[in-house]
Amino acid sequence: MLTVLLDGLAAGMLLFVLSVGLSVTLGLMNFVNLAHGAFGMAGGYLCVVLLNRLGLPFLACLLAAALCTGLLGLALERLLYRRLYGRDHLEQVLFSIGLVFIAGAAVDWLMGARQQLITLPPWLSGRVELGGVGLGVYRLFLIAVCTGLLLALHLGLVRTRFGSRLRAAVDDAVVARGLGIPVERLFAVTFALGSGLAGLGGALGVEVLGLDPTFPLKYMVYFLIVVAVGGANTVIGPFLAAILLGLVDVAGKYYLPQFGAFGIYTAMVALLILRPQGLLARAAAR
Amino acid sequence: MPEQLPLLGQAAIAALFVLSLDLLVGYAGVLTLGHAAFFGLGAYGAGLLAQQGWGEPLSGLLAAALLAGLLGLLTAPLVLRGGDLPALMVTLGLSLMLGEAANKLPGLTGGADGLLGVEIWPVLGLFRFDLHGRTAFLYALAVLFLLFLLARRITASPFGLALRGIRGNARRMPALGTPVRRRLVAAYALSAAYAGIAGALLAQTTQFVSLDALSFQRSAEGLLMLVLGGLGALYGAMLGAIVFTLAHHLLSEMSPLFWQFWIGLALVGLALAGRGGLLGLGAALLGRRA
Amino acid sequence: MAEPLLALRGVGAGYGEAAVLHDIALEVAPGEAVALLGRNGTGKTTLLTTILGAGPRLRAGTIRFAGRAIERLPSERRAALGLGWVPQERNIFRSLTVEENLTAVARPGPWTLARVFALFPRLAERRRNPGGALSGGEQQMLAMGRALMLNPRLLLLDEPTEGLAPVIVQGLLAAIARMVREEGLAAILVEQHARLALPVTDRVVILDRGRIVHAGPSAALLAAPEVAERHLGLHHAATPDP
Amino acid sequence: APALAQGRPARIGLILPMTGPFASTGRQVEAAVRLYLRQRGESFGGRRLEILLRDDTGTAPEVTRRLAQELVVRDKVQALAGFGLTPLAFAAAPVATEAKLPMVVMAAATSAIVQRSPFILRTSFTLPQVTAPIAEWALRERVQTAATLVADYAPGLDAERVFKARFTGGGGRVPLELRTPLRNPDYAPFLQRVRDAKPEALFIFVPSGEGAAVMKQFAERGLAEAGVRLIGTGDVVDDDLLNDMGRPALGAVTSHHYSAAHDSPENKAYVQGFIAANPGMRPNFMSVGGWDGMQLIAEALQATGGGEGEALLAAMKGRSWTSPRGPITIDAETRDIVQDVYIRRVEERDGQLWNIEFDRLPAMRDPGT
Amino acid sequence: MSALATEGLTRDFGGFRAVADVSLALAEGARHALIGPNGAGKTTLVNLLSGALRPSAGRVLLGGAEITALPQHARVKRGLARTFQVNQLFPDLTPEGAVGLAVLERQGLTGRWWRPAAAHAAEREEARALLAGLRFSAAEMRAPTRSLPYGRQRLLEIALALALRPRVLLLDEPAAGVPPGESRAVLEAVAALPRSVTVLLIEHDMDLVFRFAERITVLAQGAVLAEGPPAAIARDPAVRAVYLGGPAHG
Ligand SMILES: Nc1ncnc2c1ncn2[C@@H]1O[C@H](COP(=O)(O)OP(=O)(O)OP(=O)(O)O)[C@@H](O)[C@H]1O
Ligand SMILES: Nc1ncnc2c1ncn2[C@@H]1O[C@H](COP(=O)(O)OP(=O)(O)OP(=O)(O)O)[C@@H](O)[C@H]1O
Ligand SMILES: [Mg+2]
Ligand SMILES: [Mg+2]
Repeated sequence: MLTVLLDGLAAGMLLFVLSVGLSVTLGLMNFVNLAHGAFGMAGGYLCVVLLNRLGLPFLACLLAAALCTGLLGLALERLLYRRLYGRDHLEQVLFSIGLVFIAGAAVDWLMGARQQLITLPPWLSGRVELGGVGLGVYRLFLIAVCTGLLLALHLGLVRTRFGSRLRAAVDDAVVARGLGIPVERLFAVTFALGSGLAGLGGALGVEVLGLDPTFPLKYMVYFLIVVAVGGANTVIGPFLAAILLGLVDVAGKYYLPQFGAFGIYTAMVALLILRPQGLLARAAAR
Repeated sequence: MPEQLPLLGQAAIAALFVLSLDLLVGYAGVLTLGHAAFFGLGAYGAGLLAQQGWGEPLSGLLAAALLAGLLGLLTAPLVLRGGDLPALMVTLGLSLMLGEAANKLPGLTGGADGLLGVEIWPVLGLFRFDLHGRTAFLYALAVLFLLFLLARRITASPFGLALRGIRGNARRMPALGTPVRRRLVAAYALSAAYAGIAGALLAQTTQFVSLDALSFQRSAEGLLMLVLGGLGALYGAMLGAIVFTLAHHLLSEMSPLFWQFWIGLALVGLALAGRGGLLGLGAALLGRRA
Repeated sequence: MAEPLLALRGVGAGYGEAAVLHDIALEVAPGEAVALLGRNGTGKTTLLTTILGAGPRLRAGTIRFAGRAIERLPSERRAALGLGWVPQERNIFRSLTVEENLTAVARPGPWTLARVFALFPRLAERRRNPGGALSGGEQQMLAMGRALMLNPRLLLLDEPTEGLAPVIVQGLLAAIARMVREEGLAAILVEQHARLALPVTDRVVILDRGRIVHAGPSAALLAAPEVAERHLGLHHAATPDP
Repeated sequence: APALAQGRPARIGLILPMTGPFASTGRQVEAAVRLYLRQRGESFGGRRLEILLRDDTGTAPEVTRRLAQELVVRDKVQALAGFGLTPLAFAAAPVATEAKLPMVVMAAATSAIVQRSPFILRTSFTLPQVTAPIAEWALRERVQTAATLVADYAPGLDAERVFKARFTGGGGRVPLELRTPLRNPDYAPFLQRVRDAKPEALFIFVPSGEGAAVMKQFAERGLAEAGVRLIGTGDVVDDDLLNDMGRPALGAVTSHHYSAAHDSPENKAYVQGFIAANPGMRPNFMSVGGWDGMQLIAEALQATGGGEGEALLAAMKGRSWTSPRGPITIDAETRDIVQDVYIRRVEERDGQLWNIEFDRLPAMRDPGT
Repeated sequence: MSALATEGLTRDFGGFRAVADVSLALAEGARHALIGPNGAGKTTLVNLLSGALRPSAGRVLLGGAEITALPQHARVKRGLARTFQVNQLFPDLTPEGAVGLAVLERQGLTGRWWRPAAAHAAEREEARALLAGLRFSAAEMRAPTRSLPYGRQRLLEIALALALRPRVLLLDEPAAGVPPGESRAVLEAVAALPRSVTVLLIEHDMDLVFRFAERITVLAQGAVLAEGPPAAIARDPAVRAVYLGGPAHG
């Protein structure tokens, strides 16, 4: 019972780490960046190469993955993304799906279509017994990283003047600029942050999810679920959503394995029907 | 060209599917990522009918349309509750659930193996489905053409105008006396029925149905083709479907491993270049020349 | 004479292919308030957004502000130089609370949150309300307060009294007059009601179909209602209330 | 009209998943096909073999069917080959029947495929064929309870059914049967169930590529310490990925028809050639399906002097040869493959992980359903 | 019998009471004005009357029949129309198209699938005539709404409501953003509607209010502060203090 709970928690945390970058770009910047997974994939492959080929320590690989994808995001934002701000959401979909295709093919060409696997350092592998409940060390590590990220983002991004300036820029870019908010710089920094987080999530996810060129498409649905259920303009919402979905998924698989993936889908649909604007949104005025 | 008939037949089916999406997304302004649910339901409906011994194609289409339209009616209230993102995700969730259900009912659907033993009778009792895909192509084309005419008629009607109004400003419409929800439900069911027919066409022309008919990829690809072609003009939908299908085919034949790269490049380029997809781009080019 | 705070020369602007403004020349000195009047659709809003660089395309002419040519600067840089803007449609940031709307754009200077709340007590009462859920008049107050939080040297006010209760209008206009007189703030005030705008401004400019058709002291126009009538149309007399 | 056909190239339409989730299957098969032509020459029975490669993306049956139609109608191929997944093979079967062309299934492994058309032959394997031996091995090892964990799609269900039938038929008990969704596979909760049920062994079938995730969770959950032995079909310990799985894979016992470590001169040459031509890849069980498929086509062409259609098909039936995997036969009756199946254990040799074969069940047929 | 009446109408937003126990009655054919400080709850009240919001408590009666539970569109069908304080227009439609849509809707035709909208010539003609009456030029009628100046858009807002030929018309600050000359003309047109039409006007321009209204209700902090004929309201010290300020109007 407790194990299922902890496993669900860890699954949720992983889901959160993978999706939090998207809740920055989609939830805060209102850009439907379906290429989120492509940045995650970039982070994952970077981590694999640095770890397996160059033998860098795992933590350094994580950091490098986050930094490099952040820079990659910045470059792409300056070159391409910024031309699509304020456009129709569907055009953003067209654009970012195009990027996913390009990224998938490019990675395939560079690294091949096979699964990439990593071997964790000894201090992160194996399991510990906590009061009779066994839990993988890596899962505990995920829980820790995730909690840290959540606090940092909530206090450093959403609840600050940076956050309100960003939301102002998203609400009405023209007026925000007219009132002296440097919208372009704000967006560039935020986008880089979102991509960096994606990269970090991708790198952290390799161990559990594996990695191949279909990664961005394979998990796209999950990223979207978390952000949609969590709601915009917050990271706490997506966090709760991720945890909730993780718990439902794990418990469903444990107790009702014959129902397969129904659990998580049903949970998503039910939550969205009850709270279309996200978990934390006040009930819409009616 | 006759060697390309199977491809063209599938392009016509894709065009019909995207047309159905255009009715919903382009005219009514309801976003969906789960339209494959209706496509797949239509496909399984027509497939099962044939498998159970009734292989008459036209009645199969009708049955598929009714089935899918009914599902549309039933699920519309769930989809129309929130904004864009919830609609996207609820439709997605519902279609995934349907896909999972089909997977879990191998007795009925054949599960992951697909539905076998679909035998379709000749169209109008005259034209057998042949290896060259001629009948399949002409049949799909004729259905597409008729349904296109119907869609054009509907979108030009007061109902179509009301949909444009809802898309333009959904808050104003009730203040004009429009039962917004009822109109949207009707549009949703109509679009669902169209998608069901497209699915049935696929089942009948390939004489096989698999879980892929219900897949997220199909929904997403349909949406992609729609945006590629241009929303809200019906022509754009068909153009997008045909261009995408052909480009996909040509590229993947030339480069079976890396065709996605080129498709991706084209999508990115198009998104950067133009507003309104191929149709908008074409209009802009023509306008500049004129 | 010292250089004016704002100087437009030969400015033409429009949207896409369409030209809206033609050959505008306009100067505003520090501490001067200018009323900008004109019929619907003559380009008042376009003139303000052209100065700010927020929307229309500049087709000709130069704009100098605070001693710099600004026509090539992005609008956030122009704002940073000391332009404060109340957009005609208010454009409150919907997902920000009242207080966040104010602090998000704040720059250091005499105008602080406390002072804005003192000017508009209603805003203080609703400070945690989301901007999108305010009444029309409250949004107007917030737009005004937001512009003041930039601590600008020149205020661009696009119909700032629209939708405000009469007491508030009186208070606001008095406050604008006070700021201009006592704090050396300059302002361009777009108004539908000449009788409201003229008493609190030094000079008046009337636009018609994108051109300046009248410019002069406000007091003079106030005294010559027939001139206003000619440019602004019937029933638009600048006569004060009975 | 063999006389007419003489001299014209013999075209083979090779339909494989080259992109998408099953791309690695396609890559392995294609690599083996190309290797075959490089090592054995390109002309057989007086005709040059030409490969027309098509990508079916691994998911869309109608695409597969259309590609097959086009290859037949437009490109006038002499045989269809490839086919990574069962539903895709099903969708193409009627095309082969109608066109009267041999269809060589090189990868898909559901039993029923060969029954879908009298023109289908298989050079890969069937899941029941490789599943039955591990069930029997487990019984011989005196394992009394075994849980099953299979991916929830046709091959997985095949594996589950056969394992259970054999294992319980031999006196074993299957206290827990788990099916994991094909998408979204987080194996932790399933393995936790297994741990709580404490069987003596866990039988696993998941698509190749997923194996690593299972292995890792198996180790992390401490199932081995809890006394659960990992057994399964060879898909779980795909040779191509085995090295990267690392220590968790050590000791896993599986049954399969091919191991890259198979000890024979044919296989040595094959593995060497394969690795040389495809750096970073190791040939796996999918690849031999491609290799032997080419062998089948080439030999039949040779035997018929460049024949076509039903003649070619007739020459394919009943053919036997020594493959890198060992001796194999294409049964004349069922057109399915008859081959030796090996029991192997993951061991470390020269710093690399291999599936070392230690037991053999000769000439296994598909045990059927 | 009142054309439109409320009983104890109340609406809360979270802990905030925007409309508090308002009972109001508009006589048939009334020219009634609703004034009050910003945030007094006037727009909220209109939202409650028109059905855009549900009340927390209280009832709404139209021509004596209770409509509290009716959805917005059904109230329109019973003859209750409104305009919006913040424009709610169709940016991509032309004024002609938008007003035409309203006319079609009034006649209950927007459920029809078959006959093209363009073939409904009478409706189109009616739309043109209505716009021409509001001094729209032919070119303005055919330009996309988004490209019109704000003042014109305000007029279109009213045109959409007039096209519904309502029995009760709720106008939420129709003159805001329209120059005095034109707004006066518009309100004269509204005042000249047949006496079978009841009008409730919300406006901050006291010139217009005192020219138009025969009766005025003052709302403050969600509750009715005063009600009476214009002259009485203009003299009411409480109203002067919270709302009118300055010298007396009227
Ligand atoms: N975004 C736009 N695109 C195209 N044309 C526009 C746009 N905005 C305004 N215009 C046109 O520019 C002209 C001037 O409009 P502007 O809004 O500046 O007038 P205004 O004097 O502020 O009018 P009002 O008193 O109604 O606010 C009008 O003819 C209008 O149609
Ligand atoms: N959805 C909402 N959530 C929270 N508060 C709201 C909401 N809608 C309105 N309010 C509050 O209710 C009060 C009344 O608003 P309302 O729009 O009715 O005022 P009003 O009388 O029309 O004012 P104005 O003259 O400024 O238009 C305001 O203080 C506003 O902030
Ligand atoms: Mg204006
Ligand atoms: Mg109001």
